[in-house]
Amino acid sequence: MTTTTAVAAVSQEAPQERLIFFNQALREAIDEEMQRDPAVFVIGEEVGIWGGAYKVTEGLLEKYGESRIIDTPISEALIAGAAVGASITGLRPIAEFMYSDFMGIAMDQIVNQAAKNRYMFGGKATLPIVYRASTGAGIGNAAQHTQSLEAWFTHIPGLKVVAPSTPYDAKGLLKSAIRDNNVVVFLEHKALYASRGNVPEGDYVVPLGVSDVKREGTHATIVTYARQVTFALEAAEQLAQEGVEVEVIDLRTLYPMDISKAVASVQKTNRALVVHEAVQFGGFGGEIASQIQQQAFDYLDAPVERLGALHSPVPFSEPLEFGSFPSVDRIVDAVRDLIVGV
Amino acid sequence: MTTTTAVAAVSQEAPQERLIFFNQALREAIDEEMQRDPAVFVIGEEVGIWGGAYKVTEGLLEKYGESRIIDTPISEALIAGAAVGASITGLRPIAEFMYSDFMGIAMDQIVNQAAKNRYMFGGKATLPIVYRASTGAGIGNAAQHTQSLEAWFTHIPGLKVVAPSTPYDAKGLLKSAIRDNNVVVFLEHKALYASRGNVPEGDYVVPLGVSDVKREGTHATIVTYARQVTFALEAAEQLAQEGVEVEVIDLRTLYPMDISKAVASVQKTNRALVVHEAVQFGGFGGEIASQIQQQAFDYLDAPVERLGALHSPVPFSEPLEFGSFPSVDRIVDAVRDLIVGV
Amino acid sequence: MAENASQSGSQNGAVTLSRDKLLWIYQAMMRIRRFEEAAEEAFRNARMRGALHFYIGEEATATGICAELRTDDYITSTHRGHGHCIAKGGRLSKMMAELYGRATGYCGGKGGSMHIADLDLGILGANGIVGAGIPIAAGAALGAKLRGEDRVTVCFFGDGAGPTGAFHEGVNFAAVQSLPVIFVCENNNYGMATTSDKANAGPSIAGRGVAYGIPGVEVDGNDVFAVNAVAREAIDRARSGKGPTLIEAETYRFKGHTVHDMAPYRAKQELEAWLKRDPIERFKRVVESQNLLTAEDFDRIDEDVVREVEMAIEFAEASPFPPLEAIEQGVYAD
Amino acid sequence: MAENASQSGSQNGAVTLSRDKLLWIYQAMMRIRRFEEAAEEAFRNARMRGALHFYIGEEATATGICAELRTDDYITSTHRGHGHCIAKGGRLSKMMAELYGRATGYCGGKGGSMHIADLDLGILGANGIVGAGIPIAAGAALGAKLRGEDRVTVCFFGDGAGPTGAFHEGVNFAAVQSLPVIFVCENNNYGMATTSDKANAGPSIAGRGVAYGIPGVEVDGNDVFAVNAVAREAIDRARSGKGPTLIEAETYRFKGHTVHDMAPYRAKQELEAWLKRDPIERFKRVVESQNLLTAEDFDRIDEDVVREVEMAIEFAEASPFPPLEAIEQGVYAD
Ligand SMILES: Cc1ncc(C[n+]2csc(CCOP(=O)(O)OP(=O)(O)O)c2C)c(N)n1
Ligand SMILES: Cc1ncc(C[n+]2csc(CCOP(=O)(O)OP(=O)(O)O)c2C)c(N)n1
Ligand SMILES: [Mg+2]
Ligand SMILES: [Mg+2]
Repeated sequence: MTTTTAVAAVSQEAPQERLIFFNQALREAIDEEMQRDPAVFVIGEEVGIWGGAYKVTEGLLEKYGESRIIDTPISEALIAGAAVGASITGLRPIAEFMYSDFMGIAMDQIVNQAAKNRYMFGGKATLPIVYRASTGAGIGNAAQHTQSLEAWFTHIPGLKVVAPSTPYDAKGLLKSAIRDNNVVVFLEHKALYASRGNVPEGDYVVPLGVSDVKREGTHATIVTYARQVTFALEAAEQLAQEGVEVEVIDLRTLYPMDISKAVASVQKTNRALVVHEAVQFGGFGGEIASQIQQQAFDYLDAPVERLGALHSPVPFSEPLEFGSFPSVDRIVDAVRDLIVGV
Repeated sequence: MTTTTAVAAVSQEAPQERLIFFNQALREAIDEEMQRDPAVFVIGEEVGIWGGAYKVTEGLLEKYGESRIIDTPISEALIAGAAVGASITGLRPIAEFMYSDFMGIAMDQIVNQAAKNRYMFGGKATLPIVYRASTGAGIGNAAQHTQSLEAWFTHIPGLKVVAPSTPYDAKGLLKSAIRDNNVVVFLEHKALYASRGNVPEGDYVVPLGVSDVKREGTHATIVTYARQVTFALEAAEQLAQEGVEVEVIDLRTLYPMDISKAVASVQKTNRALVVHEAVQFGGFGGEIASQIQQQAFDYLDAPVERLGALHSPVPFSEPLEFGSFPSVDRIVDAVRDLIVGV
Repeated sequence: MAENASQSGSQNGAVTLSRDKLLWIYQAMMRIRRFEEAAEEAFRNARMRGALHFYIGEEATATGICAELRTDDYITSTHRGHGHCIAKGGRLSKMMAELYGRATGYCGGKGGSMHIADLDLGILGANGIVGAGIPIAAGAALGAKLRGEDRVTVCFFGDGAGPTGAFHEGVNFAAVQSLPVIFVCENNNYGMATTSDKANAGPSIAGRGVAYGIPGVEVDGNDVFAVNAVAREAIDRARSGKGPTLIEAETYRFKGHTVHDMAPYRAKQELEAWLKRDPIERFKRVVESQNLLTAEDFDRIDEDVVREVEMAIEFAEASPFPPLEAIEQGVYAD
Repeated sequence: MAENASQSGSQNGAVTLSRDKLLWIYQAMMRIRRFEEAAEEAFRNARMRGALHFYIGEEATATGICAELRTDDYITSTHRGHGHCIAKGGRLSKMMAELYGRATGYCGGKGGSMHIADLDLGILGANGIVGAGIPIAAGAALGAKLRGEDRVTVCFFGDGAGPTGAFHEGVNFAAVQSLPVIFVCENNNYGMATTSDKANAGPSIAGRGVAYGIPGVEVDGNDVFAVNAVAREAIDRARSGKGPTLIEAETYRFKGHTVHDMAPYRAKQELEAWLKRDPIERFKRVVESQNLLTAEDFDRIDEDVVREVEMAIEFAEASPFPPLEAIEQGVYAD
């Protein structure tokens, strides 16, 4: 598993092994950036004493006080809109939505205000906002707390969209997002919060808009992001035992999207499978697959295949929930089909 | 220009020529369905005396009174949610959003409530709602009144999505939508309201989920919907003068999507261009293109190309606005490139 | 400003409810309590999963209100919805099976605790989105009005929903249209860790009635008689076409926000003070002191309820999970 | 309930504003009027396009308030935003060029009438979404508070925004956090054809202040002195850290909702009655009767304004459209 591009931004010394949780990595990013820049502050529901629904902001209230860790009422449109007003006047809000599902309440502020103000005002306003939200299924939260709605955001000019898969990327990408002078929608898969990975202490960034080869391979390319990266890597591991070597590309940033590594990979493997947890129909995979077939048409030995969730809201019942979105097994099967298929 | 599938549902006699406007056609659909079924009612902002922002409901207040033509305050979440409550208890609301851009305020109610209630409640609830909204650019309304956001809705299981291109289809599809027992998002391009077409008097339906070959051709296939159908047909007319015969497929319904005619067409023409007014990146075109390359892979002589709006909010200034989304000229160029390209 | 109805209950006066209604009230409150205790145990024993929000401690509110509703009246409920559902007549077995994610549950296992609905009983659904039930309730009430029916809709929501845009849009519209809906804010003093006064500006939620030109009534939500009296008036008002009422019932959740929450953010003494106001104990004290129900009545109901809850657990555990084919079923109607 | 401030204006008392401020007020009101008259003419002559919402008739509100603001104070505006922008110091030439969609406009032609902003003047933007400026204003005020600055934010919105969820979420939060923001509802009696009372439940919008625990003040929005007095108090309050005020200014748009609307839904007599309350005429009557400004003062300003507006039109018409390359520029910052 390589993180070549990310390493570029880090010191060249051999990194010390330091395993921390994904949510700790995010907390470090916020903490370090708040220390670095007094304009950075956190606003959201239960980000204070509670420490955020997934404990990302735990302990920050004690450190930074109520003026920089702002608990709001349950008012998602307010959260999004207050970030607009605060950012356009010079601050750098990190606004947390407990669940990305709740962003439905805030879509006007995110899409019609935050994303468009700069442009509508002739390119003069600067809105350095990070909208963080937990996403995804897998812990029995049912249909209103489990969606993967990245496709809503990737479609909106003026937004950047980030979806990390590892604690290392999470910290580095969040720092980039906080320093970015644009509106960044930062999507954190809730099943990843408790995953652990090696994360350097102190400052480093993973640049936005740079995808990452998480595993090299020659027979097929999986293009994916967020939690499905971990599933794809497990699937690749299994397939390797059958002699099938899969290359796994982690997009990391969905907008701006760096499709170059995926295209280069497909030029080598001639086969591509696009995987995401979101519902397949109308999902972001359509953009990825379309770009790959467009840019690597002459190299493809089979159509670009997509694997996403079935066409339903996320069901509560455990077997149904796990049956609804791509699993390691289903990825393995899809790769086998892709290779045999043509 | 054929409307084969639609005709199936109409009487077999030669239709009388009756040219009416697109918004009149919609009004007839609502009027006839309200007469047919007392459970049908209209709710929205300024749907009464004002007659709806684009006069679709003009005259209906006089006919049906305030109990069935309900003017609401400016409360889009309420409009969407009231439709949920009214439909789940047995009524058939037609809820109007003046501009689909405002649906950002109502996304929670549309997506988390309307679309999911039936499923979450175990398939028992029935929510026969039509959410109508004007969409699209072209009349100087600027970035917050001109978006094409169909991609948000096509991605949500539980919703059906319709986007007519002609007055005939508008009336027939809206009647189908009103009679459908599901939540239908019905998107009306505002530049079409004043377009005219032949529309039969009285009852007929155009079924949801059936695409339509709007022009036959042999050299390339354009797959599109809504206003861009008219542009594609103009482009096809121009190209015909160069001897290039383009087949134009109008999807009409985006979910459920009938891709069969597009695939059959590409099997004949070997080249496909997907066109929509929405921003290209992350747009619904990704789904269409992905399905075509998947289902017609062996027939393609060139990658499936997409043409959508540039990556920006819709600008106000006339030349910029018209430069931002696909025009007849740009479609013509894209078809030429597609044919020469490979 | 807001009328204070905490005196209209029983403490200072004789209870005038029928024996049947008293038995019903006690049974409903005990059902809620025991149902949730059993669910908690099942959860702690890893026999179910997901997010559970317990209504324990707040039983008097749903019970006092639903005691005045007809089967064909509607309610909308919340993430903390077990109590509303049970008080409106929900079947414990189907509820428990739903919490277990089984095919026999109210939602065939697809909804879980936060999405229980029983349209035949007028339960239009629990809701995972805070505040979202308010516009829906307005819509249900609008529907009843359009059809000329005299059904009413009761909309339950928490103090945490007070600041939502959905609250304002829903209540304003209901007031403008004079809809037959009763808005019941269960002010249990907390959102998650956020206290109600840090979330809601102004002196009270009931006090907002003035802004909408509708009655706003505060009531002791742990006094089932007080709640019942306030409910009766509001329901009569709605049923007779006089429009909505906004009720604020002050109460307290004895448990944490979810089954995962040990509520470290609140003072032990605060909880203890509220435990002394346990709505079930208070009910018992009143009816016993007025010789309306006896220890035998309580014992019989207690036993019934225990058995019913045991059977619900057995039913749930004996039920199959839904088959994988179910995943894409029930998304669309024909 | 809501304090009524319509008596705190000038009618019954001597105007105490300085001559400079009076000249400024007259000039601002005339600028708004003439700017829009010229824009309407240009529109009717098909020299511009889009949606224009005229502020004519409502000049006293923006003017009376902005007269008390510093350049570094913020305002958020609405679809009917020309008046706010001009009163806060917006340059007519850049505004007009924007209406014409030219490269020299405030937004380089990308925004048009509904999206004019001048961040250097604290104009945080007109807004095409009714109510959306309210959370944004709360955010700007929050920012000022966090930075320890004494800037205030004035949030303009119409009566039509009263029912929006954004209103409630924004005002509630501002009240909870005691933010330095002044909410100014311009109640011109109409949304589009919908009258304010059909949209807003309750006796008044100012009356909602009680619900949020903040002052709610009604004022005659066509009396610039009354507006000014109310504004001064609210701004002082905000600037000194005492939190928000909700002002409701009653006024009337002399024109239709947009340039396309002939307002068939309102009675002729209604318009005529309001025309008699023309804020500019009223201002003139007061200052003339108190010998504060003279006919010469008015004439000089009238001429200046006419010339300024002519120059704005000339500037706009002489300006180029933005190049097509501009379409994808300015979406993202570096
Ligand atoms: C719109 C929305 N925002 C946030 C949440 C997360 N959340 C779930 S319950 C809750 C607190 C709700 O408090 P209250 O309404 O008082 O109900 P209670 O839990 O006290 O019964 C929060 C913040 C949510 N479910 N929906
Ligand atoms: C959220 C939203 N809903 C609907 C509209 C359409 N619309 C534009 S202005 C308007 C009426 C606004 O009335 P008011 O707030 O009183 O402002 P006024 O036009 O009277 O100044 C409406 C309904 C909108 N722009 N935004
Ligand atoms: Mg609560
Ligand atoms: Mg108005």
